[in-house]
Amino acid sequence: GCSATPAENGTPTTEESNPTEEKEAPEEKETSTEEAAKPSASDLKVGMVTDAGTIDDKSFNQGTWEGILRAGEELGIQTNYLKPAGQTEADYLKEIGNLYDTGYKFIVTPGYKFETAIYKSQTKYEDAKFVILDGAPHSGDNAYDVKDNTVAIYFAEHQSGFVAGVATALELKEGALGFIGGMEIPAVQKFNWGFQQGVAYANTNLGTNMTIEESNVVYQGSFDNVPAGQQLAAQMFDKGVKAIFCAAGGVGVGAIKEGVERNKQGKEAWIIGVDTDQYAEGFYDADNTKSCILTSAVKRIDNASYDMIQAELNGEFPGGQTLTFDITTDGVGIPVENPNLSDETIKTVADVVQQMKDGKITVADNGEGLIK
Amino acid sequence: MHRYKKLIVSLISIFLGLLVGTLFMMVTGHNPISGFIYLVQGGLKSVERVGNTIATATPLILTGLSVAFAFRTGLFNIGAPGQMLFGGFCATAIGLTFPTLPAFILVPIMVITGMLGGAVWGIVPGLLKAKFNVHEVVSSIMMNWIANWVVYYAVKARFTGTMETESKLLTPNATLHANWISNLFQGSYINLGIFIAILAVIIIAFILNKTTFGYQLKSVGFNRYAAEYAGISVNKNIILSMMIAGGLAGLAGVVQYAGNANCIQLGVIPSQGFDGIAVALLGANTPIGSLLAALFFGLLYSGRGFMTAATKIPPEIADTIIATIIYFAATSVLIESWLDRIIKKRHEKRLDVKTNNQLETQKEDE
Amino acid sequence: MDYVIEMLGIRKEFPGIVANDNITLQLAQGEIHALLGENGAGKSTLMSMLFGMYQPDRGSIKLNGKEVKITNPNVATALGIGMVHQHFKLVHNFTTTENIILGIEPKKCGGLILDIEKAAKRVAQLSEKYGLNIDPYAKIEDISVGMQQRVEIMKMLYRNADILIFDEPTAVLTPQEIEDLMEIMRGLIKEGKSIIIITHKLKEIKAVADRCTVIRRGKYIGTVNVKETSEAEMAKMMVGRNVSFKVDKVDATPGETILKVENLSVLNNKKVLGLKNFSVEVRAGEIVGIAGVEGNGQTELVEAITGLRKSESGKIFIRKRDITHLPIHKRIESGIAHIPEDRQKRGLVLDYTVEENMILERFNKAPFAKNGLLNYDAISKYAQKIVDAFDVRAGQGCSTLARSLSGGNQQKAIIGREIELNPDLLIAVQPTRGLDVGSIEYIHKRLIDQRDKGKAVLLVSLELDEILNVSDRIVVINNGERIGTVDAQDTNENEIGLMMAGVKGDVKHA
Amino acid sequence: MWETLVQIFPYAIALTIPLLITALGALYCERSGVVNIGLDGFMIIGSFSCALTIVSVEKFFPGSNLAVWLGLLVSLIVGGIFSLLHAFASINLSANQVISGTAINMMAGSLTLFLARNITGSGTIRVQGFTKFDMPVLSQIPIIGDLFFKNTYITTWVALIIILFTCYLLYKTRFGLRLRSCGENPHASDAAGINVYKMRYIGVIISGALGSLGGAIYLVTFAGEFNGTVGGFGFLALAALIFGQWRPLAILAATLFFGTAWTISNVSDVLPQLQAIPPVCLKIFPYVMTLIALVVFSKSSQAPKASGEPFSHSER
Ligand SMILES: Nc1ncnc2c1ncn2[C@@H]1O[C@H](COP(=O)(O)OP(=O)(O)OP(=O)(O)O)[C@@H](O)[C@H]1O
Ligand SMILES: Nc1ncnc2c1ncn2[C@@H]1O[C@H](COP(=O)(O)OP(=O)(O)OP(=O)(O)O)[C@@H](O)[C@H]1O
Ligand SMILES: [Mg+2]
Ligand SMILES: [Mg+2]
Repeated sequence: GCSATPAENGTPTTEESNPTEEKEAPEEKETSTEEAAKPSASDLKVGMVTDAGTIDDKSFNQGTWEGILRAGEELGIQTNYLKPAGQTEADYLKEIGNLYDTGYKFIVTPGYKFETAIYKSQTKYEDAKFVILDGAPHSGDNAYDVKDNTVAIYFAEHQSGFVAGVATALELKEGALGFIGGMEIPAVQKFNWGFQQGVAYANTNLGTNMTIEESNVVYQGSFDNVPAGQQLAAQMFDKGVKAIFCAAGGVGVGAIKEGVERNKQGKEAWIIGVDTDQYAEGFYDADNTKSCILTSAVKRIDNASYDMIQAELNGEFPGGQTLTFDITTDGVGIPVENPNLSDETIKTVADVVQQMKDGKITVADNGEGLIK
Repeated sequence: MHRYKKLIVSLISIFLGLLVGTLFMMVTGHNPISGFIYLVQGGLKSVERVGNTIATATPLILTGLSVAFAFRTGLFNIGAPGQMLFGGFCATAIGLTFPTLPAFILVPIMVITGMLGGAVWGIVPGLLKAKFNVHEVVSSIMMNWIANWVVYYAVKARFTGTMETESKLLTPNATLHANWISNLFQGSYINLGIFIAILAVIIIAFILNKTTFGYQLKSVGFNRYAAEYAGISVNKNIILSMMIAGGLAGLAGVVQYAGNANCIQLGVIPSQGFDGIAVALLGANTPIGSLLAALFFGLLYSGRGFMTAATKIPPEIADTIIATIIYFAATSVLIESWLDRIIKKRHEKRLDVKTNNQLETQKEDE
Repeated sequence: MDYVIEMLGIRKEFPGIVANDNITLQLAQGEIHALLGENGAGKSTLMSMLFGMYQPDRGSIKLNGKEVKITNPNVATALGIGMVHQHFKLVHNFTTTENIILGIEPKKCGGLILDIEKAAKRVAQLSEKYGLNIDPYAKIEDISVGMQQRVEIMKMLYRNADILIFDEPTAVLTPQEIEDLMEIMRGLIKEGKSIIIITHKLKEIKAVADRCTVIRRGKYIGTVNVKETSEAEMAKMMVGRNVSFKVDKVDATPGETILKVENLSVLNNKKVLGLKNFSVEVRAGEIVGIAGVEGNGQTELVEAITGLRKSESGKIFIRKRDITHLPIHKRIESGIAHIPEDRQKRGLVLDYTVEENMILERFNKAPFAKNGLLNYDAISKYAQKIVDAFDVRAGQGCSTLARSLSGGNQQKAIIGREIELNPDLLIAVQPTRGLDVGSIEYIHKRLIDQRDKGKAVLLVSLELDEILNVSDRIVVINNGERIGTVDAQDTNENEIGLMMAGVKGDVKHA
Repeated sequence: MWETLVQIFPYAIALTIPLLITALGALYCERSGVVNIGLDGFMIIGSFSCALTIVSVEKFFPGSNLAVWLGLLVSLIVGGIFSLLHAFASINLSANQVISGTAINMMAGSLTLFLARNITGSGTIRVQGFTKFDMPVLSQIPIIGDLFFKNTYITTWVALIIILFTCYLLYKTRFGLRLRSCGENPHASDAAGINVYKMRYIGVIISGALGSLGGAIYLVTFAGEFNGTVGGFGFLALAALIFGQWRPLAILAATLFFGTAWTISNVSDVLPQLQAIPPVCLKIFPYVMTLIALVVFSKSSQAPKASGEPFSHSER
């Protein structure tokens, strides 16, 4: 259920605030050797190891996988994924090893949980390429060290949340909003913080009047407790909340379900989706035309994995770098199509996005002065 | 004779389980032969993989031992996951609180606290069973969830590190890692935990077969009324048994979280706890049996990823095989009776001779 | 004469034993036919086949001359055959009516709802007609054993059975209740029914039966007319040799008091007083028998003394030492040994070998244990000694699983173990239940040896003969109360029977 | 607080229903003398078969709930069939019923995922389930209406029918009498010419079917997607059975209690009234209460006497 629009432009910028200043010299050496050993599409085998969730979590893992699949179709490479038994470094290393030993030498791993595993792997399997999303390799001491066969990719979730927040505020003008997060992990938190800043921005600059109560911002504590998601959403709606921003995997599923049911009953209940465009998850009429998903705070994980594979095939694998997919490269934001947003909302949002790209609006990626 | 019979039963169960696995592979259009070949290769192909297989098996040995031990006292310890989690948490907590202590002091303390933590979690169902005759299955299931949330909030409150879903990472001196052994296995993550497991197997086997304590426990397990009649305190033994079972599961937690891993994940109930049931069953509830069964499952678990990578057979096939094996182990009655018939045939003759003699002596009476 | 039932050449095997081997039994219309045999002879098995619970391996069953296949109890019921089982088949928390109609429930509202009322009415009528006085709405767990048996009888009558089978109906009754039962039987005969009664009590056969078929160790011995046959003759047929009914023993020479029970009160499983301030003394060198009908407080008494059950009030002394609140193992150390009522539930760990069972109470004492470790050599030596001394027959000797021992051998093993404890007080509960005469004589001898060694013995048994033959003094218990004490020499069945029924006997020679 | 309760209660009931139906199934099973701790497995099977049915047939019934109803029906049947595994093990082979149940749990979890991946290519199956509605007239009744008749799922009323029917079946019919006798004293039933094996098979099959239905309802009411688990509801149902002392109405009370406790602990984060209580207490509340309940009721346990005991025709 993800309306994948092809990436506008694949090459993202290198973030300035990069913890590791990348070394130019090896960069060249790397790329030159790359040219030499430029793999042809057919013999590149791209493998993925899933994070906690399943491959079809309608969110993080799925996004990554869809990017790889798209690459598989459009660029004609072999793809495969493995689901580790547990979530320990050992489990991850084991599956990475399994991929490597079966010839998958381009390995994509979504989630900061892979940081230490990739740290070990990038030295252990020097002839393999690694892409880690939402994190960067380190040995457990947070001293990041991205080797030349590895790319670390971050997303500016806060910007994504910000845009979604602005859009929501503009569309609903006034009323209460809520946030349901899964576990209190950086990505989820940044969505939350960005969303709040976006709403605040709209209130001060765009004349909306949305409120977010402390008790309506919760981290449920898991990504899989579906009933809890529904019940939390129900409580918020009953307390007069108009729209809930869900960055919570399976918990969000429950919330969306509640949104759908309320709309079927003719009540107003909006959900703001996350990661991918979740519009299709929220259909509540027979012929799938109306959805309770107001919009989604998207982060184009699929583009990330796709672009890296493409780069590899072009011999431009940006090894050793730490990239950030942000608003400037449309790595984050809201979906291109938003049937539930009025045209002027879309117009205003587009304008805000432009200002963000121009650096006129900056969004903080920390929770200072914000709720939770 | 009995041992021997049990062994055959287990082997037949395994065979049937693999058979069912084969069927599923074929039905879903995969080639079972290559499937199994890759499965085994994945577990044993290289020295490193052998090491990983052993490491995977290590916590299973201990949870299996835990379940088996309780079983010998007539208790079904389905609470191993909770005990493992809580024990592992206690050990990790120590490790994170005193990171500066030298390993040779810190690690033993962690091992002991882990064991105690598990024991504490195991005692509760034991007490409820002994004092109120609450079925240990239900109570230990509740204890599993309680453990999950208690650990969740305890870690969040005191031990969160950079990753919000995990505790702080243990420093190397606070883990069972040892370079010499992982180098021995070409960088496998195998660790000293395996020695703890083997030691536990030996000790438990010794307790069960050679000591008066084991005699008591088994008496209670086989026939609590006879035990009571003979002056053996049933309640005391039930509690002790659950405590030890919990302790073993706690050790599993130590080798898992401070050996195979170096931190605790939030909101994850360790699957090794449940697999312990399977291990114990397949191991006929004997320590040695648990050891072997654990190694077998370890092979399946560490091999399946390789299989999936090479053949795209969904990894769930491994769990399906295991579950099927358990079912057949549970219904071993069928296999046993079949074996009995064979054994009987062999004994028939001798029996006949005996009975004839008895009849003669009676005739003389008359 | 014409037979309603003919069982011809019946054979039935069970794993490890031939329970019935070519047995013939012919039941004439309107007669009471006794089936006589020792425990384990195969009586119940034979009747179970007539009632369709087992299928014969060989042989045929004829009803009124034509052959029938009785594949299950329903068929038997349809054929008018009913059976009161040795162990009652009643659901404890159902009412009498529910138990009676189970399997043939009447329905109302087009078969949608049970018609209990209708059934209850019918039960009331029948119980009126045959004088069973059954309360249709009483719960089984609340009524007496005698009443439960009458419910079992009512089951048959309710199903209009004409051929009634009673499997050891008297084992659980007082002599008076037995009298009533026989009255009921005679009444039934008048109503045109025919009866088979299983028993190994010759007196009863003499009292009611017309003819008697004897089987021994699963083999058919013969059928005799009761009038023309003496008890001794029947006994010889049953056992295969002359049996001495009296156990020969010298007079007791009681010494100091070993066991002293003072005003003991104990709750039974229903949490009401099963034993009411009961007192008894057992002195060194005497055997005291506790006579009473099953479920009148014997179990509570024994379990209170051995510590399996806690006592509400009163005191228990062993040699003046108060053991009322000691844990079980302390009591064992203080010199109590106990041959339990249920050998398989309490007496043995069936999954242990014989030798492991032989040290059940002493596993942690030297020489069997040294600082926590078991010493298997010592254990097998000890076990071997017992097995030889008490001639326990087991397949692979001491390393046989207790489970695969025959009932009798299991019992012998237990008795050996307990006597080897060399206790000051030996409590023997139903020591010979389910044993052949040989074993019975042997065990009685052992009890008396124990007495003659100057030890105290407390014998609890439902078999009056056993009580009368073995004990020196007899304490009669009824409904948890001590009715009286009599001297074994100068009393008789009737006196004790009356007392067992609760009639206070004179305590002159106590 | 009151309006919070009014708001929570319908969701508590929604949570209760799958528990209730599953526990009722287990009731039949244990009353017939077979212990069934495979409930969780049966629920998973149900949620899987229901989900699969819905996604494969919903295109034929656009804009109606028929697909969902069909899913429930299928889950009922599949669960019944799957339960034969447990029946065969525990009735014919007199295997250890607890272990057999455990095997069922393990098998259900892995097998359904395996099949889901092979059939749909995905380990999770999202479905459109039922929607809540307000009972036309009844919901207008002052207090009762708010609590019971607002925001109810149709399945709630199905469940109530099932429980009423269960009471009637167990205590008023020939079948009930026979079933209960098999759980109390199978030898008595045997002697009365009742086929104990058959009755126990029926018991287990009903339990499998209802457990499976429970899982399906879990899916179509609040879960919304199959993902290989039912959040341990099967085990809660087992606890509820014991908590409810093997009596239908008591079980209703027990499950309702669990449902409410769970809901409260779920929504505690957004209830200002509960902010004072440390979250961990709220989260473990249902489980601790279960333990306490088990202790309280252990004294007066009404467990069927022969439950868990293999019955063999030949033994006396
Ligand atoms: N179901 C069974 N399985 C195995 N052996 C059995 C079974 N039923 C009876 N037996 C054996 O068959 C023999 C005959 O048993 P049965 O109950 O018929 O004897 P009985 O004459 O009724 O003895 P009692 O007087 O103690 O009732 C005994 O050795 C008994 O152990
Ligand atoms: N559960 C069992 N398992 C194996 N063998 C058994 C079992 N029960 C009985 N047997 C065998 O069947 C034979 C008959 O057993 P049973 O207890 O009926 O003996 P019995 O006829 O009652 O003799 P006794 O008079 O000694 O009790 C025994 O020799 C025993 O070896
Ligand atoms: Mg016998
Ligand atoms: Mg008999």
